[in-house]
Amino acid sequence: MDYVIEMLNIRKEFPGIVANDNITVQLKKGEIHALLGENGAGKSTLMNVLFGLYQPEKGEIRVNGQKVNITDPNAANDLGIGMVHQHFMLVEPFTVTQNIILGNEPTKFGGVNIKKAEKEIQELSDRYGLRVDATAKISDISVGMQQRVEILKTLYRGADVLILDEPTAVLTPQEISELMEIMNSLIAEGKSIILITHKLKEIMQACDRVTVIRKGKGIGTLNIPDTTVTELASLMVGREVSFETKKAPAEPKETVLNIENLFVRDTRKVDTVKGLNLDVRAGEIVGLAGIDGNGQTELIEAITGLTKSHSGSIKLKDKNITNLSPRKVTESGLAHIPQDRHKYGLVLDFPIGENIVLQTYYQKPYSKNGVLNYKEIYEKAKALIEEYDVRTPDVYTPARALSGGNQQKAIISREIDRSPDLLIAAQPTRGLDVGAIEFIHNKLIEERDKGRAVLLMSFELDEILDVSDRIAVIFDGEIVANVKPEDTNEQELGLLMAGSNKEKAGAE
Amino acid sequence: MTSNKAFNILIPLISVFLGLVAGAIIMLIFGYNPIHGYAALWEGAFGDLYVFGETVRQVTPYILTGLAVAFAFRAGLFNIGAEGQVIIGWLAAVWIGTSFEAPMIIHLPLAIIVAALAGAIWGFIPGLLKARLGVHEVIVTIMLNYVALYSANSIVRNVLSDNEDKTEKVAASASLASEWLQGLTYFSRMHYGILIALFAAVIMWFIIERTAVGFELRSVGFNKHASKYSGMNVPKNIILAMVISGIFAGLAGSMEGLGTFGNLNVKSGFTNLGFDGIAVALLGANTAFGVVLAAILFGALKVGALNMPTEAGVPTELVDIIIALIIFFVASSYIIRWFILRFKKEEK
Amino acid sequence: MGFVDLLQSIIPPALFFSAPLIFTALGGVFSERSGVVNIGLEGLMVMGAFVGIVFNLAFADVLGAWTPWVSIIAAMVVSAIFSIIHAVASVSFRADQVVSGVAINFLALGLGVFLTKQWYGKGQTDMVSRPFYTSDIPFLSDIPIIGDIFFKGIYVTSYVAIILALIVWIVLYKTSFGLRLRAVGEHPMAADTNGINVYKMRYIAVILSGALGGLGGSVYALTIALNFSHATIVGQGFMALAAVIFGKWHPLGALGAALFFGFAQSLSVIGGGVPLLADVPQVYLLIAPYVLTILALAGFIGRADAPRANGVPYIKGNR
Amino acid sequence: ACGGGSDVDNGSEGDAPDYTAAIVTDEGGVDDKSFNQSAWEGLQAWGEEHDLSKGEGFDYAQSNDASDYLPNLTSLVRDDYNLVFGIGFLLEDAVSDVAGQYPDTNFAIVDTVVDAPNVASITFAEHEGSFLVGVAAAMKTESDQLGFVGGVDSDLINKFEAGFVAGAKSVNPDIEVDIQYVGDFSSADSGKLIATRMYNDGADVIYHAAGAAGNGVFAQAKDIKQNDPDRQVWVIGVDRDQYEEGEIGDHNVTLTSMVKRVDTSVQEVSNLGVNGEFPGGEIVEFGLADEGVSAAKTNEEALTDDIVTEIDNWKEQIINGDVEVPQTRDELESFESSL
Ligand SMILES: Nc1ncnc2c1ncn2[C@@H]1O[C@H](COP(=O)(O)OP(=O)(O)OP(=O)(O)O)[C@@H](O)[C@H]1O
Ligand SMILES: Nc1ncnc2c1ncn2[C@@H]1O[C@H](COP(=O)(O)OP(=O)(O)OP(=O)(O)O)[C@@H](O)[C@H]1O
Ligand SMILES: [Mg+2]
Ligand SMILES: [Mg+2]
Repeated sequence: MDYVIEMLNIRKEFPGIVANDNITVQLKKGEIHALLGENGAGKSTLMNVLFGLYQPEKGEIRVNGQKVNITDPNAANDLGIGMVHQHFMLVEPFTVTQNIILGNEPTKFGGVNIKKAEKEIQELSDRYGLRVDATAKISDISVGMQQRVEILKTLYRGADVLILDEPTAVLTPQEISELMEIMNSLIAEGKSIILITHKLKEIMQACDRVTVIRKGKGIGTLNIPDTTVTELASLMVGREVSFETKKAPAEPKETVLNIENLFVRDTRKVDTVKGLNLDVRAGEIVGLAGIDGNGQTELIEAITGLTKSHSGSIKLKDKNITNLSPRKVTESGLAHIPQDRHKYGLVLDFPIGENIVLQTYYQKPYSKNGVLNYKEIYEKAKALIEEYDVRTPDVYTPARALSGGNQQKAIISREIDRSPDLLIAAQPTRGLDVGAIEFIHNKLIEERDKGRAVLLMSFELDEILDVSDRIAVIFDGEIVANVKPEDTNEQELGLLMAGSNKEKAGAE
Repeated sequence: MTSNKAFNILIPLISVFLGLVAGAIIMLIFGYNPIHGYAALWEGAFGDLYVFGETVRQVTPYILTGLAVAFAFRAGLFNIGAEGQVIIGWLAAVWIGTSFEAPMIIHLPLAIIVAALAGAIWGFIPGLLKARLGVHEVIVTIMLNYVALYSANSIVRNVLSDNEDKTEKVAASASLASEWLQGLTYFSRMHYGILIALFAAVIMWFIIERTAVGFELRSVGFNKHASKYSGMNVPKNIILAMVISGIFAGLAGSMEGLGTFGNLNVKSGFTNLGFDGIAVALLGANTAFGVVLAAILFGALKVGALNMPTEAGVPTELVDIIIALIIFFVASSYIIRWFILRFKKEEK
Repeated sequence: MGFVDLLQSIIPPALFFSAPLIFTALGGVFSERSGVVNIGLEGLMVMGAFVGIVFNLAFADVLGAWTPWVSIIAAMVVSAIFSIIHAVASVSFRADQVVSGVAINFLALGLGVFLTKQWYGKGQTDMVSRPFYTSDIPFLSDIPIIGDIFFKGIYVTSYVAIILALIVWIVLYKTSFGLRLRAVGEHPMAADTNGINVYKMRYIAVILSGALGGLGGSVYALTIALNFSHATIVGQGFMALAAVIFGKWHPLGALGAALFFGFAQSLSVIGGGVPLLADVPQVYLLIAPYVLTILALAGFIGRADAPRANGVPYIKGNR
Repeated sequence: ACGGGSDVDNGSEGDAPDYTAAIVTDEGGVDDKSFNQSAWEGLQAWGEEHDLSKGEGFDYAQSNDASDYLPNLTSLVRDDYNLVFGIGFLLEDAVSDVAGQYPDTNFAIVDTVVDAPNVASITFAEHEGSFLVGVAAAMKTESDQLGFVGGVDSDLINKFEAGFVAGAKSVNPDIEVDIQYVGDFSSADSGKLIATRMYNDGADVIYHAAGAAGNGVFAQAKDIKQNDPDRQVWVIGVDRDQYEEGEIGDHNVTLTSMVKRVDTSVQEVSNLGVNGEFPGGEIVEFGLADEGVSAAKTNEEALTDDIVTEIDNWKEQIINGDVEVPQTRDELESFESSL
């Protein structure tokens, strides 16, 4: 047999849920093997088992034909298995080198020999074309480089088998193709790769074989040349899926959001939004496309009042809302589905019911003369939960106990229910499964059709292209292009997002 | 699944029980009779009306400092400074109480309010520094404890007295002491302050659980970012929480100044009321009702302990050990919870 | 009094006041750098003081001149063992670390005084017969001025404290142990995936804080208090905690903060006898260290960023 | 030894009286090496004298906190003790309160005055004792510089200060006394610092009236002695004979101590009660004449004959009334100008 890794009939349970139910995956030497499945299908769990973070209840793992017992990540390392996690495992205040050697430090006289490590890492990086600065601090480098650091980390430990858990979710199209190249060079060096993703196109493009997982069960392994995107999709979801979001053409009306010459500084007092202009009109969805870190976060924070801008103006329906407090902005008719639902969207320890009135608790009928009326609050919550199909035992359950998709639905119900003039949705479908994504997209379109202005910020170009009526590309704190989705494609958008427009303009 | 509410009641009860069992074991190890020991403790806390009155007297400031710490905790702040706020409140109450005479209906409320205000100021400082400059409230409140202690001593000595080490007694019109209550309890120092303390507990419950202000404070306590996102003024809430916390602690000080002692001594060390308040708050799960129960428990333990050396030969410090263990068990509630759940499973 | 005389009467006491704070604060740095909040430093000092004194009283006859040294080692060992309670609660039992620390404080004091009463039949021990004594450092003390100020009449333990701060700095920033420890306090899951045993690191860190807290407490007892009672350690542990935060969780920062406290405290006591300060009411001198700390924090030290995972129990497998 | 000097105990020897007595300590136990301990020793001696045992006839209650004074006093009253002592001026308020509440019980307060018909106030002529140790210090000093470390700057401790300075200046008007107060009676660390400064500044004898804070003075003196056995450093103890505290190797830095016989006073007042002569409403002062205060002479090596002679000489004069020892700073001033 020429399998480097075999995971046979793996079963892993969490309290109340079987995350992996009798799954088998076999990895051939020198192949890129995709692991495909919806959110929560059990992909990460399976790989964490392989990496020694979890112990399976049942099943067997073989490495090069030998049965092994992987008790912890060290054991996995020793067996030449390395993993790049879905959420990066990097210590922010540390340097690249410190992160890479952590747990495996070269020493001299009992101290860490950082110079030697830096040199080694730089060499390794150059060898695989990873373009990593070994001395940089993690908090100072881009997400793309952070990912390459993660890859470097596995290589440094001498991994022959690399597990990449959704590596592309945070990358731009250009970065994605770079990653593909890196993967190819790794294969050329004799490594084998397991790639987790739910992006079908990537699989078709880069992989040799694919194993599909649905609801914790292994559905089967296919050779890529023998299959199609449609087949994979229906295997993954268990039903036919339509890839196009159905919507009528937009009928934009009056301008609702008007931003002129806006400048915003981030916490380090660096301008991240630099003279930005943007309009969003009633009845249209404007997609804000851009690579993370080009000012979209600060832009949205400035609109919603979470950050102060230091010049320029923001108008909401002709009312100047520049530098108003979040409360005033909200009251002026703005709703905001925040990017980070755990940090901003919810008070996780509050019951769902109280989360539903997070912005309106002080208003009638939820409170009167400063005294809360719980009856009204929970009645409202019950109504919304019903309407938006939020799956929760009851409205008194803490938000923490809900699944990610249901948490997001609760937030959306709260925001939309206020009938805002402008709805800002930042990465509203991040980490959600196909069903939930469909639901949310339809809601956004529904709101548009009701005549509301919608600003959709997303790093997923598919989403931007599918849902938007107009796309504004943000680069380096400015809107560098306004394009119609039907007139463009991922490739062109990717280039715009990387600043091709601006550079061209500069060159002329 | 056993509900969260049930756990919230069960865990403190189990903790107290385990604490007392551990205390009994310690007594056995050192050759004391635990039954005698605990009988003496009980006698000393509830044995007759006098000690009962004394227990109530001790419970009174405990409720208030417990509320002070709990209130800040609910807003995500750790007020180690209740101690200093108690001292400042005590000083303020005595200052008003000794400086002039006025009809009781004015004098007593005035003294209490000024004490509350003084505590509020002492809470405001760390609140402001935390809210505006991000300075850690723990360190500022620790520092302010010392400032309060030394300043109060100096004021007693140089302003409120002529180089004496205590002030005069407060005027009768500013005193919480009650001849009626004292008569009832054979001259214990039980005073009307217990009513104020219980009322304060009701106020805390009302603010936290029933008002929009409380909603904000709790929200800020759990998640500052989400609170800011949803339009709450986070710095304002931080300051408010520390101020209200300081008010409760300041009131605790007035209980001592206007009730128990009727004056203020130069202190060689802390009163420990504020530090004990941390324990009270934690055992009371930072709820108003829980704080009252925990204060009763700790008050009874502290007063009852005085009877242990004479009646059973057991050093009073045993009670401190028991209190420590109770807090420890409360802290380790996860493991208790785990045991209960396992126990239940096996039953099935 | 000349300026040099002034320094000479302030610096050595400042060093002697600081030493226990330095030791204990370094322990706090270890613990909090690994992600375990340690409000229990006060209790660890109490335990150290208790053990240091009891051991000294019990073995002075046997050990002779070595008594104080062996005593502080005994105190370190016992406090380290005692601190395991905090480790078990906050690392294994996922306890709220603040609550557990508060329990440590109550427990140490309760146990210390309880056992004192058991063993000595009274609330305080006798004075130890073999405390630490000051000494002059050979050669260095002969240097003019500097020698008088820094190397005459100083406890060796003060130098040990300062040197230890340097060692802790090296350990935390130059060794793999330190790298791992800091990683565990910043991002335990990252450390875990790199094969570092988070629980083990945190246990080690808490136990180190116990040992160093015990060292701080016993040095306080054997240089300053000379006996043990309920009033031996009153707030020094909290000052050490303040030094940890003031020093931004950095060993040299903590050293600086502790020296500052020591200096201010010695100035506040000595000040009464210094002509320049003699007319300042004593209360201002007494509160000066605390007010200055607050002003420094508010003014130029500013926001202190704790290790990111400080206070958060690590639950393996939790995303 | 002095207990025997009282003339009241002869009749009651042997038969158990139906009179019982107890003490309430201030913060600090009956083992504090200071006057709680002294008082308890006195009460124990009294118990022995009358064949009583602890818990049956005499007892103590220890206070851990200021709020414990009153409950402790009350519980002893309610246990039917006939006489309850409050040891230390800190108990003044508590004794005054409880005396009003229980007019049928006898109370005594040490070190301060409570004006009530059923309270005996026990005071000591600390200024006189301090005068004698001041004399000793003045005789012993080589630098003509002395130190005085007080606990809390209050009327009571000012008595020590005034007496000490008066005594020293009576021997040699050129002597300087460096005076500093700790601020409390508990901070041994502050006591040590102050002593460090005083010895650095040239003082060679320090008298402390600072309770446990004074332990720091001993610690510093011993430290100096340890490093430099030939150097002249002395401490004068307070309240009890603090000879033990001064031991360092072959030396002893305790020159003398200003001893307050709290034990005798407790014993005597108790016996007055037994005999039905309880001095309620009165101030009972113990002074040099009745050995209520004295200068300890344990350190024979340090306290040379001429010093002892000088001390006894001044003691005579004080008892005779030839010398009136100042009790306050004002009185001290006029005393000095009269020298
Ligand atoms: N530590 C855990 N405790 C409890 N349940 C867990 C845990 N980790 C994962 N699960 C559950 O197991 C199931 C599988 O999760 P897993 O993370 O493996 O999914 P996935 O396929 O990687 O999804 P995604 O695409 O979101 O990464 C989910 O229902 C998840 O909620
Ligand atoms: N901390 C928690 N406490 C209680 N239950 C939890 C907790 N975390 C997760 N769960 C439960 O585990 C289940 C899986 O959660 P998870 O967020 O992984 O869902 P998911 O499969 O990703 O779903 P979605 O697609 O909606 O995000 C949820 O149904 C939730 O009830
Ligand atoms: Mg996953
Ligand atoms: Mg999910």
